[in-house]
Amino acid sequence: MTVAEWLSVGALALGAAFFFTGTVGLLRFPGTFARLHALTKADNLGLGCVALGLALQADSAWVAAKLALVWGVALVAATVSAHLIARYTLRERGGTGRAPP
Amino acid sequence: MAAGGALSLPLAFLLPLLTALVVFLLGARRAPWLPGIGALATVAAVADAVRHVAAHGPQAYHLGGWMPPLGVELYADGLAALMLAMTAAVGLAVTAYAGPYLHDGHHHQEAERFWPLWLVQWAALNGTFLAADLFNLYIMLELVTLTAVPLVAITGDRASLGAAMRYLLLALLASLAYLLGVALLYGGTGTLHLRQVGELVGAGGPAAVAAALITAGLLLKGAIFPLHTWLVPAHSNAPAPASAVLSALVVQAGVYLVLRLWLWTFPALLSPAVGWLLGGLGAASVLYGSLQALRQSRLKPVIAYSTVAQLGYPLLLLPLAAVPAAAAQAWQGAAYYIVAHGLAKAGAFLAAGNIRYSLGHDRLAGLRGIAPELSVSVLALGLAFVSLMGLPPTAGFLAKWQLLSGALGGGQWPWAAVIVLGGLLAAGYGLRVLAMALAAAPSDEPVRRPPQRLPRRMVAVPLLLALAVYLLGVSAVPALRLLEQGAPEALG
Amino acid sequence: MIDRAFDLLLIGGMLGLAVQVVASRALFRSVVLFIALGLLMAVVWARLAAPDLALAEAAIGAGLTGALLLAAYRALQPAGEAGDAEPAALPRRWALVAAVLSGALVAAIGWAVLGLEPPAASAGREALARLGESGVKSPITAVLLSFRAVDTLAEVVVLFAAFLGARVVAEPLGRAGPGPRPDPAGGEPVLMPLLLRVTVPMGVLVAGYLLWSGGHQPGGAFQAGAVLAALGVLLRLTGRLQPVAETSPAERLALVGGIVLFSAIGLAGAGMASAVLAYPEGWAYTLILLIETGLTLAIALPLTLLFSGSAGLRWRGR
Amino acid sequence: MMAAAYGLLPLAALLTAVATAAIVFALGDARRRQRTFWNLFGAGTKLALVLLMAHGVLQGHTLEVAWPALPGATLRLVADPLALLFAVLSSLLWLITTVYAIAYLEGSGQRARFFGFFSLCVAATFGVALAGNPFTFFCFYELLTLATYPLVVHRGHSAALAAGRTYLGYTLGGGAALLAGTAALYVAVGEQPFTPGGMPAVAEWADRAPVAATAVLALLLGGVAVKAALFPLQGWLPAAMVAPAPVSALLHAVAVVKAGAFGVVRIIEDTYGYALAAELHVTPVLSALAAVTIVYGSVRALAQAELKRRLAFSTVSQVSFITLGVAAGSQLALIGGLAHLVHQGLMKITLFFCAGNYAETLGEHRIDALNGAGRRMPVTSAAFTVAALGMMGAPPLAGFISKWYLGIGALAQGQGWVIGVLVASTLLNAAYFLPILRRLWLLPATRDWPARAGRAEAHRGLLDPVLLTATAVLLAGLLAATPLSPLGWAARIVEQGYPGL
Amino acid sequence: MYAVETLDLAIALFLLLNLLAGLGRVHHGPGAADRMLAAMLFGTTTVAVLLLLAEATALPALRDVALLVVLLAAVLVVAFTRTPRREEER
Amino acid sequence: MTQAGLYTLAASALAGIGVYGLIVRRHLLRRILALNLLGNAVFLLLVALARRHPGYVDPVPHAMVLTGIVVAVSATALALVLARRYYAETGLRHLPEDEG
Repeated sequence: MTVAEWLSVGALALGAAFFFTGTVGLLRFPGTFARLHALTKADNLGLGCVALGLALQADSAWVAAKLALVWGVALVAATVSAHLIARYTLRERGGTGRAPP
Repeated sequence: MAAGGALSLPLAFLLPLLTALVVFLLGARRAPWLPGIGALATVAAVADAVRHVAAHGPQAYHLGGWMPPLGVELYADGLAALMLAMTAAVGLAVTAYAGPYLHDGHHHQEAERFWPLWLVQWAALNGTFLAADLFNLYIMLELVTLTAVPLVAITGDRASLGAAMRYLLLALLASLAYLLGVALLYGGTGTLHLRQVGELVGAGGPAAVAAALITAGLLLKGAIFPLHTWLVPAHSNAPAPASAVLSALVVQAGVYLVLRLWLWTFPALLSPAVGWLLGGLGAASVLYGSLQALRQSRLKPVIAYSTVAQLGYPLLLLPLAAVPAAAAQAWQGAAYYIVAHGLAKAGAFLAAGNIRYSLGHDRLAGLRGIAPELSVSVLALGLAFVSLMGLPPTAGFLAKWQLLSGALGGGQWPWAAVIVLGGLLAAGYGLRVLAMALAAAPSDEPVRRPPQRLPRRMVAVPLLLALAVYLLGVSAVPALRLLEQGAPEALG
Repeated sequence: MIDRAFDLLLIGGMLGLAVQVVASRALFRSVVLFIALGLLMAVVWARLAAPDLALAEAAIGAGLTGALLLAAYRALQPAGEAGDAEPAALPRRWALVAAVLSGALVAAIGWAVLGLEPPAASAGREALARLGESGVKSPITAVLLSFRAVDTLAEVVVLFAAFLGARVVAEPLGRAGPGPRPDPAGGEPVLMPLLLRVTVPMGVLVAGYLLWSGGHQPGGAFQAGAVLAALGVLLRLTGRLQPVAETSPAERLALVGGIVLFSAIGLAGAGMASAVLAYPEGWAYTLILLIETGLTLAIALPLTLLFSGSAGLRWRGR
Repeated sequence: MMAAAYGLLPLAALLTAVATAAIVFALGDARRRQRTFWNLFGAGTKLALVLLMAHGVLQGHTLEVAWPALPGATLRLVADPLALLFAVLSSLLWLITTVYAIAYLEGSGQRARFFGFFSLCVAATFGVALAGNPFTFFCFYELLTLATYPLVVHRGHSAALAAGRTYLGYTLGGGAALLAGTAALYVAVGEQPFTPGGMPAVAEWADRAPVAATAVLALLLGGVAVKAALFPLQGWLPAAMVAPAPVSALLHAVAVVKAGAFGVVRIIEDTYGYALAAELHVTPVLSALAAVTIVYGSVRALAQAELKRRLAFSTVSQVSFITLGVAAGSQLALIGGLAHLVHQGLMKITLFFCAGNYAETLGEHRIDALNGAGRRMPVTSAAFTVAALGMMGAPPLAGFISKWYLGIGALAQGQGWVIGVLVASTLLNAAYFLPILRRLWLLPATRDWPARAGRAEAHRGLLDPVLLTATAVLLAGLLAATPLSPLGWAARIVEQGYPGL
Repeated sequence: MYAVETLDLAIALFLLLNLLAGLGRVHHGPGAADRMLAAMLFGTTTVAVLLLLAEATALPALRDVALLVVLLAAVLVVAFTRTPRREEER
Repeated sequence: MTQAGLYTLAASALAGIGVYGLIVRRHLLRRILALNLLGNAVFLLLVALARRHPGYVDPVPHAMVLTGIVVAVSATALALVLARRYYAETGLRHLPEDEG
């Protein structure tokens, strides 16, 4: 196996580990905000690693670019989603309705 | 790559569809004449298709020039041509009737909504009768359902919304059951073409499961006992033109497909036991529907239950089709039944619509001493009911005669008994209505609400429909000769 | 080995989710689980070598249906209503009957599919063999827009009919659709514009890409239309698009223009080519692309309007 | 050319009545004069056409129209002498009844509906008469049921509706039996025209399957027996008395019961043939039923206090003479039965018109209120007397002629008991008619009838029809020996058609 | 390359397991937000699975699917948070 | 068992779950969900059957399912709109005959 392939395997394994962490966090952490934290960060890192690993296997730059794009969009989506859910939860608990700082 | 067949076949689907689209584009208020033009064009296309079938035998049109199994075939044999023609007659009538009904100042919004829905439905019905492709039929059926449900709910009152909801859920279930069966058939034969599937499918277990699923779905759409529960609230709460198309066309399309599929696609599975089962359901529909119709206190539910009853008759063909001495006549009777019922039922619902429109209610007890202004509508109602009773000189009678002769000829007297009994029960509920209309007003009645004036066209249309039933009652020979085109050999 | 394990896990997850959707006591849980099931179905399609379906499922199953279900759930679960107001479940013995019935259905279908021999010839095989005659390179696009074009035409009409039907039964404008925005005083979340700035142009690009790629690889009008519709939903939810009671002429044109175009080209086939819905020699690819463009709008707009619960939408930027 | 024109006559006559109905419906209630014109014009034209047909038949033309309704089932109208006997009767009495009804219903509501269905009813009767095969017969037979229903419930009150329900219950039930029988017959032997002496194919079939053939015959007879009011299916007839007098006249004399009796003739003589029916042991049952009905009807009539109800039970009794004549199985009896078809019609219509006149002019429905009415309404009462005596069988009136033929015909067959029935019937007839005559002429008036509009008698429109029919009763008896009298025509039918009896 | 593809699939399998485990949160809640959160996990993980499958089964179009899922995942969250809130969503 | 066989069985099980849900559950939204489950089962069956052929994947069922998905979302959307209106007019979340 080539170096790239080794790197790819490593990245994928790391990604899987991140995902695992995120899931454990989601299941074990107390409180919505804690779970939110754990999940969004870990999962998106995981996705990033997986994308990186796959990009290393890719035959063309086009595929790699697409993987990068997927990750990029995922980051934006996750950021906004986490934000929205946090706001929602705050308000649900009788907060001010304002976004957390 | 040749289309073969008459161009009027695809036109019968495309013309009403295009009309619907253009009506929507322009708005019904801006082009009130457009639905009429579209209806006439559709009728012309159907007439041409019928002419082709009568003159040159069954017509197969290969859309896109692709032969089955690759492409979708439109196929018009005598049966399909008959259905198209009946639909055209009812369609034209409903289009003519709905104009004044909807554009009288009360129903502006309904008019905007009714026209595209109804014209799309017409296209879908024509598509249902023409499609020789199991999956295309699925889409056509869905199209019929999704246009029929809003027509039920168009008045927006509680009863009609509930009826529409129930109808939609059951119709979707029915479609999925049908599609499940189609999936199995395609998995076993690699084709979706009706007759090709019939040649390849055999009588094995998978075919039986597929046939059962498909039939269950279609019986639900065709409101056959005990899957009829949705029909009466849906059909009796819809506005008159909608009730007419729902009862005369939409449910009949389900029954038509039951016959079409069992005779063309699953003949190998049509064992006596299966025939008896399906015929038994038909018979149960006839008896149950009629008995329920006898118990209603409002006019529209009477007519709706009569639909349940009338839909049962064509199914009696299935046990008779396997009896050589009975098959040919029963086949003619069953097909003619659908035509006769379609025209008579549309006439009855439109006439009932006039009564309701004018009096503001349709309680049977309130029909006593009905105003002379309504006498033509009452006459039309009466004439239509005579056909539903199967009495001469109507198309309903000729259909009944053929079906009865078939049953007797095959020595199948239980079915004959059902036919005779069903006729008597129909006479019972029909005359219950007519007696009310002939009765004098009770003397202690307070001053009656003056009936709302009926537009002339609304008076004429139901009468014309009813008279058409009598025209077809004088001779069924042309229609039955058309029916011979492409009839299954066993029934020829 | 891993393949098998993956499939079994996927199937197990899918069925488990489905059971939960039915069995879950809280309706909201059912809805969320159903949305999750949609995502899982996308993976199922991927496993079954059906990327076209995975695309459609991702766009429609996960995106649109989810949004529709959530909005409907909220509308049927009014504020301030305590507890779960669902009607009581069926008595136990009826549930048992239902279970027996469903079990019988499962057994019947299972028995039927196991007895089903793959046919020697099939429409699909012929479609693949004659792909060259269709004018496009993607077999599914060839089936959808050439071999069985009438299905596609009818199906877009189904969508149009659903829109017409929704117009008949929809609630009045103020109450239909996803409802008023929650809390005007709180303003919009600060990150929302960012989301829109990324998602909307990206979505349009992706839709265009899917539309274009339909000719030779998975993608096409459905998927493109569904993506646009999802964007429409997003814009409607964030107030960029406001519901209105009238369908504008432009909207009318978008709703039916694609169908009219499709029908017209189809009819022209009777004169210019061999049959209705046939394309003239050499024009197939161009015409298919043209039709698909029209259909993309004819799919996107009614879906958005169905979600919005309104007859039309107006742009009201920010 | 001429022959072709003759061929279209049956259709033309049928359409005349249908067109009259359509025009009357279309005119609506308000246009009285136009309606009267069209009514009379239609009835007159139809009578003229029917007489022309009779002329054509005498000339030896074949008058036949046929068009296929279904493969294997033809709508066929044939003017044979038997058909014309009934057709002439119905057309003539239609004209007269129309005149009477116009006067009778003066001022009442829903007249367009009444006269429309009235015309339709006659069209159906005409179709029953000219039906050339069982299918056609059935079609018009059912049409008759439908067309008469609105007439029965014409008054629209709840008693009328109840009577209408009874009427339909019986007749549609009978129709169902007839339908089943006719369809079974077609299935067994295919389509056969009515053939004097019986259809050969039916004979062959009965050889092969006697049980089935008997069952079908029973169904067919059961179907027509309802309208013929044969015991025990007579219940509807007295109930239908709630209808206006012209309708009663129509039901009893012209259309409904006659269609039933005529059906018995067609089925026994022209479908199975007497010989076969006898072989299947059906005719004895039929004669027994007819005899029972004759006696039963008369006995019940005795007990009725209301004039129209008494007449109704009298009809039950009298119509069965036709059935008896058919079932007896001799030429003479058949001649008597067929002649009675006409004679009973003339007599009974006269009686009902008279009853209508009493009701209309004096307001009396009960027999015991008619004391002295003869002096007050001499013309009506004279007509009533003639018809009543005819019913009893007093020579030389019409009733005597038919009963005479029946009696000697039965004797010729060795069925002496028929004489007993005839005698019993005559005695009973006398017992329920003579008291009426006594009240009319001999007893002093017990009531003080106010003179309406200064008139003592019923007015012209009600009186002329009565005079006409009463005269016809007289003439039918006096001129019985001439070839064109009802008896002469019946004899011609039997001699030409049933030489084998 | 066989080995790499198998590895991709193995990782996809592992992620699938993760994903199904996360469903526990949908089940337990307790809040509506927690349920949505779990659904989000579902989304991200599905994307990763799809990307892996694209490589493992040589179906490049699955990457487009993944792109669609990430693009539209936000729509659901917005649909969830931007419609009127109800009291009871357990 | 082949992969396709596995998925066809899964499809039948899914269909059973859908039908069970449709019968047992009465809330309109749940019924609509159940119908969608049933729809997914049918689609899955079609696609799994398309995969049985040696050497090729049948594109026709794929096209059918693609069409079916659009039809299903149309029907679902209409059903949801109708259910909302029905609820708004009657206050019921189930059909009247399912009461008690």
